Amino acid sequence: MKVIDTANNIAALAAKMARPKVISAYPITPQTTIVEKLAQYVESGELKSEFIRVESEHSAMASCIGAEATGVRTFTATSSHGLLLMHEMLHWAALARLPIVMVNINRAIGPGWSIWSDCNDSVAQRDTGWLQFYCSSNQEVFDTVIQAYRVAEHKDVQLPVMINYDGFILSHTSMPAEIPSQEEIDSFLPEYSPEWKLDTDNPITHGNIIGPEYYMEVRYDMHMSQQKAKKVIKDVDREWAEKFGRSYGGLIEKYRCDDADTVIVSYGAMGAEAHASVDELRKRGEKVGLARLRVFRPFPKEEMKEIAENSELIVIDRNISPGMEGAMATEIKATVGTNIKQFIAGLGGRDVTYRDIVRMYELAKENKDGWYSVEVE
Amino acid sequence: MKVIDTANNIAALAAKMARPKVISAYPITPQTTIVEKLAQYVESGELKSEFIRVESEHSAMASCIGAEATGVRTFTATSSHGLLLMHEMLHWAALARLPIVMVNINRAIGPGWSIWSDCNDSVAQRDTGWLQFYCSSNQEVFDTVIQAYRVAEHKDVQLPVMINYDGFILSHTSMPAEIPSQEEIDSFLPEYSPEWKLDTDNPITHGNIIGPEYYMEVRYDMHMSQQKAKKVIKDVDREWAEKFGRSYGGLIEKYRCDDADTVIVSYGAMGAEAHASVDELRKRGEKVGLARLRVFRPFPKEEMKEIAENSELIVIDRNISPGMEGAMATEIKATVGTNIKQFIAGLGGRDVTYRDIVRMYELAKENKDGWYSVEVE
Amino acid sequence: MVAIKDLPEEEYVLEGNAACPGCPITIALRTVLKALGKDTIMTVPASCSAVIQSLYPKTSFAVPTLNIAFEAAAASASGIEAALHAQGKDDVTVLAWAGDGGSYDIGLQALSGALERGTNFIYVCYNNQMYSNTGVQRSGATPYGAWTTTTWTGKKERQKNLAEIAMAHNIPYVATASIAYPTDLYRKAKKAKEIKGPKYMEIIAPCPPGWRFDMSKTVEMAKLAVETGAWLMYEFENGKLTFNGPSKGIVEGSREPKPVEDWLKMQGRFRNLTEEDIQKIKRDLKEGWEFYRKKSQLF
Amino acid sequence: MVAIKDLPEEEYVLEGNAACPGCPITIALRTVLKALGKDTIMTVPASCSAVIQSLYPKTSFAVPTLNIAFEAAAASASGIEAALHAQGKDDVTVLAWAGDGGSYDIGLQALSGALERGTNFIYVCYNNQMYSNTGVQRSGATPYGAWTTTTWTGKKERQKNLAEIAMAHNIPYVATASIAYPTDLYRKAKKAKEIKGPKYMEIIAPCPPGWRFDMSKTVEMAKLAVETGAWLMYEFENGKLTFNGPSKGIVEGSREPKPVEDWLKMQGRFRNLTEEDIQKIKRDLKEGWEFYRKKSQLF
Amino acid sequence: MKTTISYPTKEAMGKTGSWRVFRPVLHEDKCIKCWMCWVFCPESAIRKEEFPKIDYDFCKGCGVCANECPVNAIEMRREEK
Amino acid sequence: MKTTISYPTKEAMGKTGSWRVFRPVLHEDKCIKCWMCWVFCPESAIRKEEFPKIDYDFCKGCGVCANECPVNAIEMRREEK
Amino acid sequence: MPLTEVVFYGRGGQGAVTAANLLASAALKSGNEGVQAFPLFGAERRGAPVKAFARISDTKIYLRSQIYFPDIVVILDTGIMDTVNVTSGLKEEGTVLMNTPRSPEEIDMPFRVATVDATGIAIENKILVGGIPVVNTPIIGALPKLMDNLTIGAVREAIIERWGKNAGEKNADAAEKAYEGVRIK
Amino acid sequence: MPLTEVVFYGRGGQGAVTAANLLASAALKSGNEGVQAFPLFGAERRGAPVKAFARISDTKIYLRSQIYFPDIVVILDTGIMDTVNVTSGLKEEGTVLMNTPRSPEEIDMPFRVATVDATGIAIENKILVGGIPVVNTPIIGALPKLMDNLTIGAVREAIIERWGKNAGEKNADAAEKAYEGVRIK
Ligand SMILES: Cc1ncc(C[n+]2csc(CCOP(=O)(O)OP(=O)(O)O)c2C)c(N)n1
Ligand SMILES: Cc1ncc(C[n+]2csc(CCOP(=O)(O)OP(=O)(O)O)c2C)c(N)n1
Ligand code: SF4
Ligand code: SF4
Ligand code: SF4
Ligand code: SF4
Ligand code: SF4
Ligand code: SF4
Ligand SMILES: [Mg+2]
Ligand SMILES: [Mg+2]
Repeated sequence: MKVIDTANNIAALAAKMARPKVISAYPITPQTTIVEKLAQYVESGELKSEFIRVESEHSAMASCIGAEATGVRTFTATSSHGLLLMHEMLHWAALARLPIVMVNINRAIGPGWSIWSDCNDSVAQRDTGWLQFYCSSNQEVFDTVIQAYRVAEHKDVQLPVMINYDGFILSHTSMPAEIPSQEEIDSFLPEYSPEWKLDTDNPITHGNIIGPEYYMEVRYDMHMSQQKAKKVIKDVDREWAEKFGRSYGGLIEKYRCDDADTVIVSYGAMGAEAHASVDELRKRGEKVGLARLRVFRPFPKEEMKEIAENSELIVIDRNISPGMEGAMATEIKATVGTNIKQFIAGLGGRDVTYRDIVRMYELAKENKDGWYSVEVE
Repeated sequence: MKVIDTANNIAALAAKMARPKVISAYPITPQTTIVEKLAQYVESGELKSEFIRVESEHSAMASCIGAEATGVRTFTATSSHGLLLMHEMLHWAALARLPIVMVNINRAIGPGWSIWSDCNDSVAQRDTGWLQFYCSSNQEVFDTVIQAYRVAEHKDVQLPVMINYDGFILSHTSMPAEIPSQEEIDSFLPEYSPEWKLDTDNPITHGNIIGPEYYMEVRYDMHMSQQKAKKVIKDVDREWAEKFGRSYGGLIEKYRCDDADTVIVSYGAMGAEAHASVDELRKRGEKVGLARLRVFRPFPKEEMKEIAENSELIVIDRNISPGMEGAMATEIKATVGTNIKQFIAGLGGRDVTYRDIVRMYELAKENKDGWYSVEVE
Repeated sequence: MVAIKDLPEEEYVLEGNAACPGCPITIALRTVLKALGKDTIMTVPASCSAVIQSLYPKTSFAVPTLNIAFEAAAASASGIEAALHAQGKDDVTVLAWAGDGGSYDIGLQALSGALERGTNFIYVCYNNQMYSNTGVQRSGATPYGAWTTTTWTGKKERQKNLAEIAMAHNIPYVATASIAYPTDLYRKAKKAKEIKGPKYMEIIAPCPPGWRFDMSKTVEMAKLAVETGAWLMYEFENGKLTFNGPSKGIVEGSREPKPVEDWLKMQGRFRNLTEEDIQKIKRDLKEGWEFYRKKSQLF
Repeated sequence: MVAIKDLPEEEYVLEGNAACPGCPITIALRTVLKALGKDTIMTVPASCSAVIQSLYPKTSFAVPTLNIAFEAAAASASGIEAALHAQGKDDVTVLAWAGDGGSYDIGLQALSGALERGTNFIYVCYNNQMYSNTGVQRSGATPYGAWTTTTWTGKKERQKNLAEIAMAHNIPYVATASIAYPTDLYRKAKKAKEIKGPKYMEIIAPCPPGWRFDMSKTVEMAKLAVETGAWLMYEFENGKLTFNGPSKGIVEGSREPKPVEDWLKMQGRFRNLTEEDIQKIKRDLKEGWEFYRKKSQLF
Repeated sequence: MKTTISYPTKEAMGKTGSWRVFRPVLHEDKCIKCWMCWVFCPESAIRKEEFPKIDYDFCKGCGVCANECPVNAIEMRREEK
Repeated sequence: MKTTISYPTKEAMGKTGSWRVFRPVLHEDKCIKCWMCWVFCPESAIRKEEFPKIDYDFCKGCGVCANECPVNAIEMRREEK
Repeated sequence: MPLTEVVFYGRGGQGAVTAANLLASAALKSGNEGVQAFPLFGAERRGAPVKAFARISDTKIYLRSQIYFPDIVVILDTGIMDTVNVTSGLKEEGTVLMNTPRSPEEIDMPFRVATVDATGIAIENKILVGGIPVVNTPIIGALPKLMDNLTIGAVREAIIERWGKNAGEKNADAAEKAYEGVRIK
Repeated sequence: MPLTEVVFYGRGGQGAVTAANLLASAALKSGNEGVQAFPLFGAERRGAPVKAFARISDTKIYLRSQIYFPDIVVILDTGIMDTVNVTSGLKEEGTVLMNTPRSPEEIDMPFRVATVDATGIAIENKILVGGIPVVNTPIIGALPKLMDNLTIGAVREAIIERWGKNAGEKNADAAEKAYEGVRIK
């Protein structure tokens, strides 16, 4: 079925179709419409699920942890300050190996209050152990929410997943999306069968004190599961493509990269917008491609290396690690070497048009990079 | 005056001598003794300061923000989960450009509960805009707390500073430290004169909504101030050396690097322990040096590059960004290229001896690296 | 009690701000700041009150104002107060100005902590009974039966009683007020200013878009809330509870309150109440008056 | 009331755990779990109760237990309850077991939220009146005058009254108890198990190293707290307040409480109280009894 | 050093009078100067002069003043644009 | 998949009886079987057999049982090691 | 027309965002593969100026940025023209559609101008909220006359889908009336 | 002796950590530039085994790791030897100092063994907490006899610095008694 709706409404629809047993979320602009929609699904009986009306995001994540640990699938959504307030519980969920799925609407951090898009919120969670996806269309939002459960709950992964997309730019923009039937979703995403749970027939204790003799192995296992998730994500993407005819290239979606001598690397809404820039530049005869980072955790080292083998990279970040640089640029350089061009653009909702991206390409060719429209230009 | 005491007691003493007007902190192992000591200083009248007994770390940072914004010097200390709970307020303090000084005792993150050292707590705050120091002796803890105020409050910086050191390994270890007189400290660290404050004679509003037209410039200014902080840190270190005879090399402390063909890069307690490893290896005729990363934010790119010019690097991290690698290793590679060896060691308080570091060196020479004692060996 | 015409003319909420037409917050804040005056430092968490200020680099508030994270108003106030005290500026009033979401829910802990540790400040919760800034979601203060975008079929729980919780903290002053009684509100804010220690005030603030009524009825709605006994105005001073205005008679049983239906039916959010719901609301209200009648007799 | 000898023999707190000798927590938890039985899921925030469990990969608790962040006990309980409900397992009791720090201070907000939204669980705060796990720092529950490592000269504020705050939430059941009265505690836990909705219980738990008394006196200290009226045992059921054991007589005025000095002087933490402090404590206690006498008569 | 410091400004959101759909018009003859309109105006758009003086540059036209005027001295008229 | 799942175990901290400085010794002749010692033992180290049976492998020697015994049937003796 | 970009100007409460959404929905039903609608976000206040965008294309749309050079500008409330330059960026060959009883000839603009009395139609058809006429459905009805890639049938469908049978029909009728009544210079 | 490494074994409440700290402090006063003392951390429970470490060197100490191969092992409570292998890692030429009334000859260990009746001395000198003898100060008094880089005068000083005049003198006297009474095999 083809629908046209905002990414938020489509995320809510996807969440509904994934049949979580417990939903717990707290409102924050620009995520609110997801929560509202899900509340409506539950109250109308369309979705059989417990909806916990928590008093903060910290409690939203804590209650997801409690519920998931009791053996059921859960869902939550947040943004920006809400995500930051969850920070401790994000670490907790990941180390507890609970495959919670969360949508985060990227929004800049205050003060001053900004409700507009940038990715500092989620990028600042890169060390928490969560898998991170970045979407660039409403269709992808739908597909990724469903896929995320398959990935998170996979026995080789068992880690929570955060699905990110740009506030307003996607969250409040209506676009068409093809929605499979509930039966199709059910057959793609079977019922959740947890690896561990609180169960009165098997009275385990989770999370008590762990000494230096054991701790490091637990962390190592978590890291290795992130590494294994790469294959799982690719497999799930492939299976999705087989069933529904849509693939996002697994970890990185490539566009006109095959013969490209320069590849623009970006993500989220900018990763979509750049299509138009590539087309424009190709028209001018430039051999440019686009690599859209769909997955930031686990970081796709191997794929990035492959791309860098034949092309120069221009990385466009919508975040800044103050005192360092854009986080994607850092991690890409740590993977493929320091010889790339890197831009920071679009912070706090500053609009980035395909013309801007074309301009960044031109600047890069003039051997310039940096903060676009602030420092350069 | 020479004293012998734990790093925590020495940090408390340094904080006292910096004369903060407001202290607000919440207890958490292994930070507690700092808070206790400061409470005692205040109650005994030795320190004229307001001590706010908050109900959480979130409120500790929020009240420091309130106090600092009202124009006074503040101090706080925390660790691990306390630091994580502050996460949102860390971003806030930095964007509000408040030169708060905080001590963080590095402790692993749960679940399971671990009270032992690793640096995942502070490393996960690398994107918040705080300056980050890592200390490796009690003397350095004292010196850095005082210096931190000078750096944070410098008009080119105006950013909060986090001073990190290993839980128990330093926090509860007694070591000697030379303590200057209060007069000497006062002359080094003059009274705080804020760049902005809440003042009924000048009724500004701080932090209201900021649109896409302005936000990015505010972020840029913050990033540039981090960059400028590099010089300020080096200047302050130099001035300290002139006055008190102790220098930590500014951003990076080097040991036997001059003729080294291999340099071990580490930080914190491991950065001290590695001295013994270098001596041991030198005895064997290996040309090894040590670069101890004293400052992680701003990231010392230029200094790191210089070191890498003449030497191969072996980076030993006490943290893991799951799905990626050790954070210091990432950032170093993003700076000097991918051709380094990188180890992860000591998570969750696993002891790292100078023999272990020697062994890592040997492994690196066999072209191996990874999770020390988990994956390799 | 000061007469309306004698209220100070100083305005600390400036014209040309970002409030919706008919906003109750600006009405409340204008009056409170008239009482507290220029030597006030305000801290404001995320809420409509943060939006009303307008956009950087301009502000519509004319007293020094710190915006702070949603859950941190009271904690930041403790910091401001400590800093003022450390500087010997004990004549400045610290005002935390927060919505019900920031007070009943996400900011409750910071509030309770500040009350317990004795911060010398005034905490005002303007209560519009929902998260209005994010588009009308349920809060702990949302009354039973009210539609919000997270309670489509009406809230199933009764509201929390935050003033009662504040009183349980044994602080020197707790007061409730209504924007429809500005001289009462003014008097209470003035009194709070004079008392040392933590003061908690709560003001009912009907929000036209959130409650779904015509924007010209804001004050009328706040008045009806009191006249129907849906909102009680009182003061709790050092353990002594006194009711003000119409609430006095309602609680004492000497005044017949207007039927609460008058109030409910004017609001779109209560459109789907059943007769049963209305009866339940009436019972709950009666129970509340009875509770306070007893309580005020004793303490 | 069940006799001591008839209490179930099942033990859910196993031998060889990490509690200090003479720990009040294990005494309390043993009794509560005897009442709740095997079909209980427990959530425990950071506290001595987390340490007592001993180290991974072993545990000394024999009911399923989720350890959770310091401030998150009640929120995680809401999640556990929702998951159980979604699975149709409505016969499992959800127990949040938290210290006073995790309840009065950092966990208060989550607790209040769970009470307001009607989570069907039992929240037990064992109150040792300080952060004992981190080495005796002040909490909101620390009484006036007590030494802790953050109140060297004695705490300057009175303790928060969390049970009173819980009652202000209008929940079906609030009870206070003492480890020295195990059958009373058992009965209350049993009753809480049968009631649907949020239940709040608080147990006084004297801690030898924290309060500075000999480890053999744990129970004696908990008994004296009741006999001197420093701790009151009561139940609040659907708005009705009843006092139990010696507290009944003390509140009603029919029983002369033991002098509170008897209790204070046994504790090292009160060593530095002045005569004035003691008089203040006595006045405050009297005031409290008086308050509750009136309250229990009316409600 | 840049942080979000804002300065008190009238018309921070511009002349909000342009938002108005209905315009309050005072009938001085009816006015008893009770100043209810002044105290309740959410916009601080009424000034205490001899009579209440509505500042149309900022009045958003909510109608609270008209609704609260005890003698109906304020009339709400549809704004003509 | 590794996370910190622990299993209920007696002697999770080992035989905590070794912590003991004083040893509770029961005088059966005095015991009236009120089971106070049993209900109050913080260590679950007293079992309800014919008489209270102290498990010295785990008893930490706190002395609560002796203190609470209404007839002083339990004596605390200094542990000899 | 591979890509048509439309900007809507209105006031908070008038439904400019809904208008953009309706257009996108109708365009999808008219067979366009790429459609998109979104607001320029800020806190929407009743009466304050608002802006919304729509894109229509026969191929998938990758653009996510705002529209700076629209093909069509739709003005729901001419009052905002006092403070906002509504034709800023409008392409030379672009169109302005205005809600006004005036004729396009009366409007002095160097663009193709179309007018429709959407307010009048709303009042006539009794589509009012809180006594205030809702102009978004009528004005959308005028658009198929100005665009090749949009049919009035699809507009009807989109409206009825959104508001359901009863309210939908009423609104759709208003749209149709506008379709008939729009005047183009 | 460039670096002396000492491990203390005791029980929670006996003050093993304090003993390590005292040693470090006294060593500093004895003219050593590098000194260090720290516990093996866990939650310390009264009666449960505890371990603490001290390092003494004539140059600055950079080591931050635990001590695995001590030069000296100090046993405050012989009871723990049932469950803990106290001489694990002790260097061949290492020393064991034990709190016991027994003579070193009675102790069968392939190391240099020294004994002192610290408990007896504590009782004798009335250094008791809650009726339990505190053995850390007396046992530290024995150490100067076993180490070149430590003087009994410095031990006295360190003790008095820590506990102040009154309690300090009492404890220092106990240390001195141990200094005199220690027996070495
Ligand atoms: C941590 C966090 N969570 C959520 C939000 C989003 N948020 C901002 S204001 C608000 C609601 C405020 O409600 P209330 O306190 O009642 O004030 P009102 O908007 O009604 O004035 C919410 C949910 C936020 N800013 N920060
Ligand atoms: C966010 C956070 N802050 C601080 C701590 C440290 N901490 C752990 S337990 C504890 C005190 C617990 O006190 P209480 O709840 O009274 O339990 P008790 O230790 O007395 O049993 C503290 C401060 C923590 N684990 N997490
Ligand atoms: S939504 Fe309500 S409370 Fe918020 S600004 Fe508008 S009228 Fe005021
Ligand atoms: S410190 Fe007190 S409460 Fe904590 S385990 Fe020891 S005795 Fe129990
Ligand atoms: S409310 Fe009416 S009568 Fe009173 S001053 Fe205003 S216009 Fe005049
Ligand atoms: S209509 Fe509203 S804004 Fe205008 S003057 Fe009257 S009360 Fe003020
Ligand atoms: S001494 Fe303590 S631990 Fe031992 S049996 Fe008696 S009560 Fe139990
Ligand atoms: S408490 Fe004393 S009398 Fe009672 S059972 Fe135990 S030993 Fe026997
Ligand atoms: Mg509100
Ligand atoms: Mg406690």
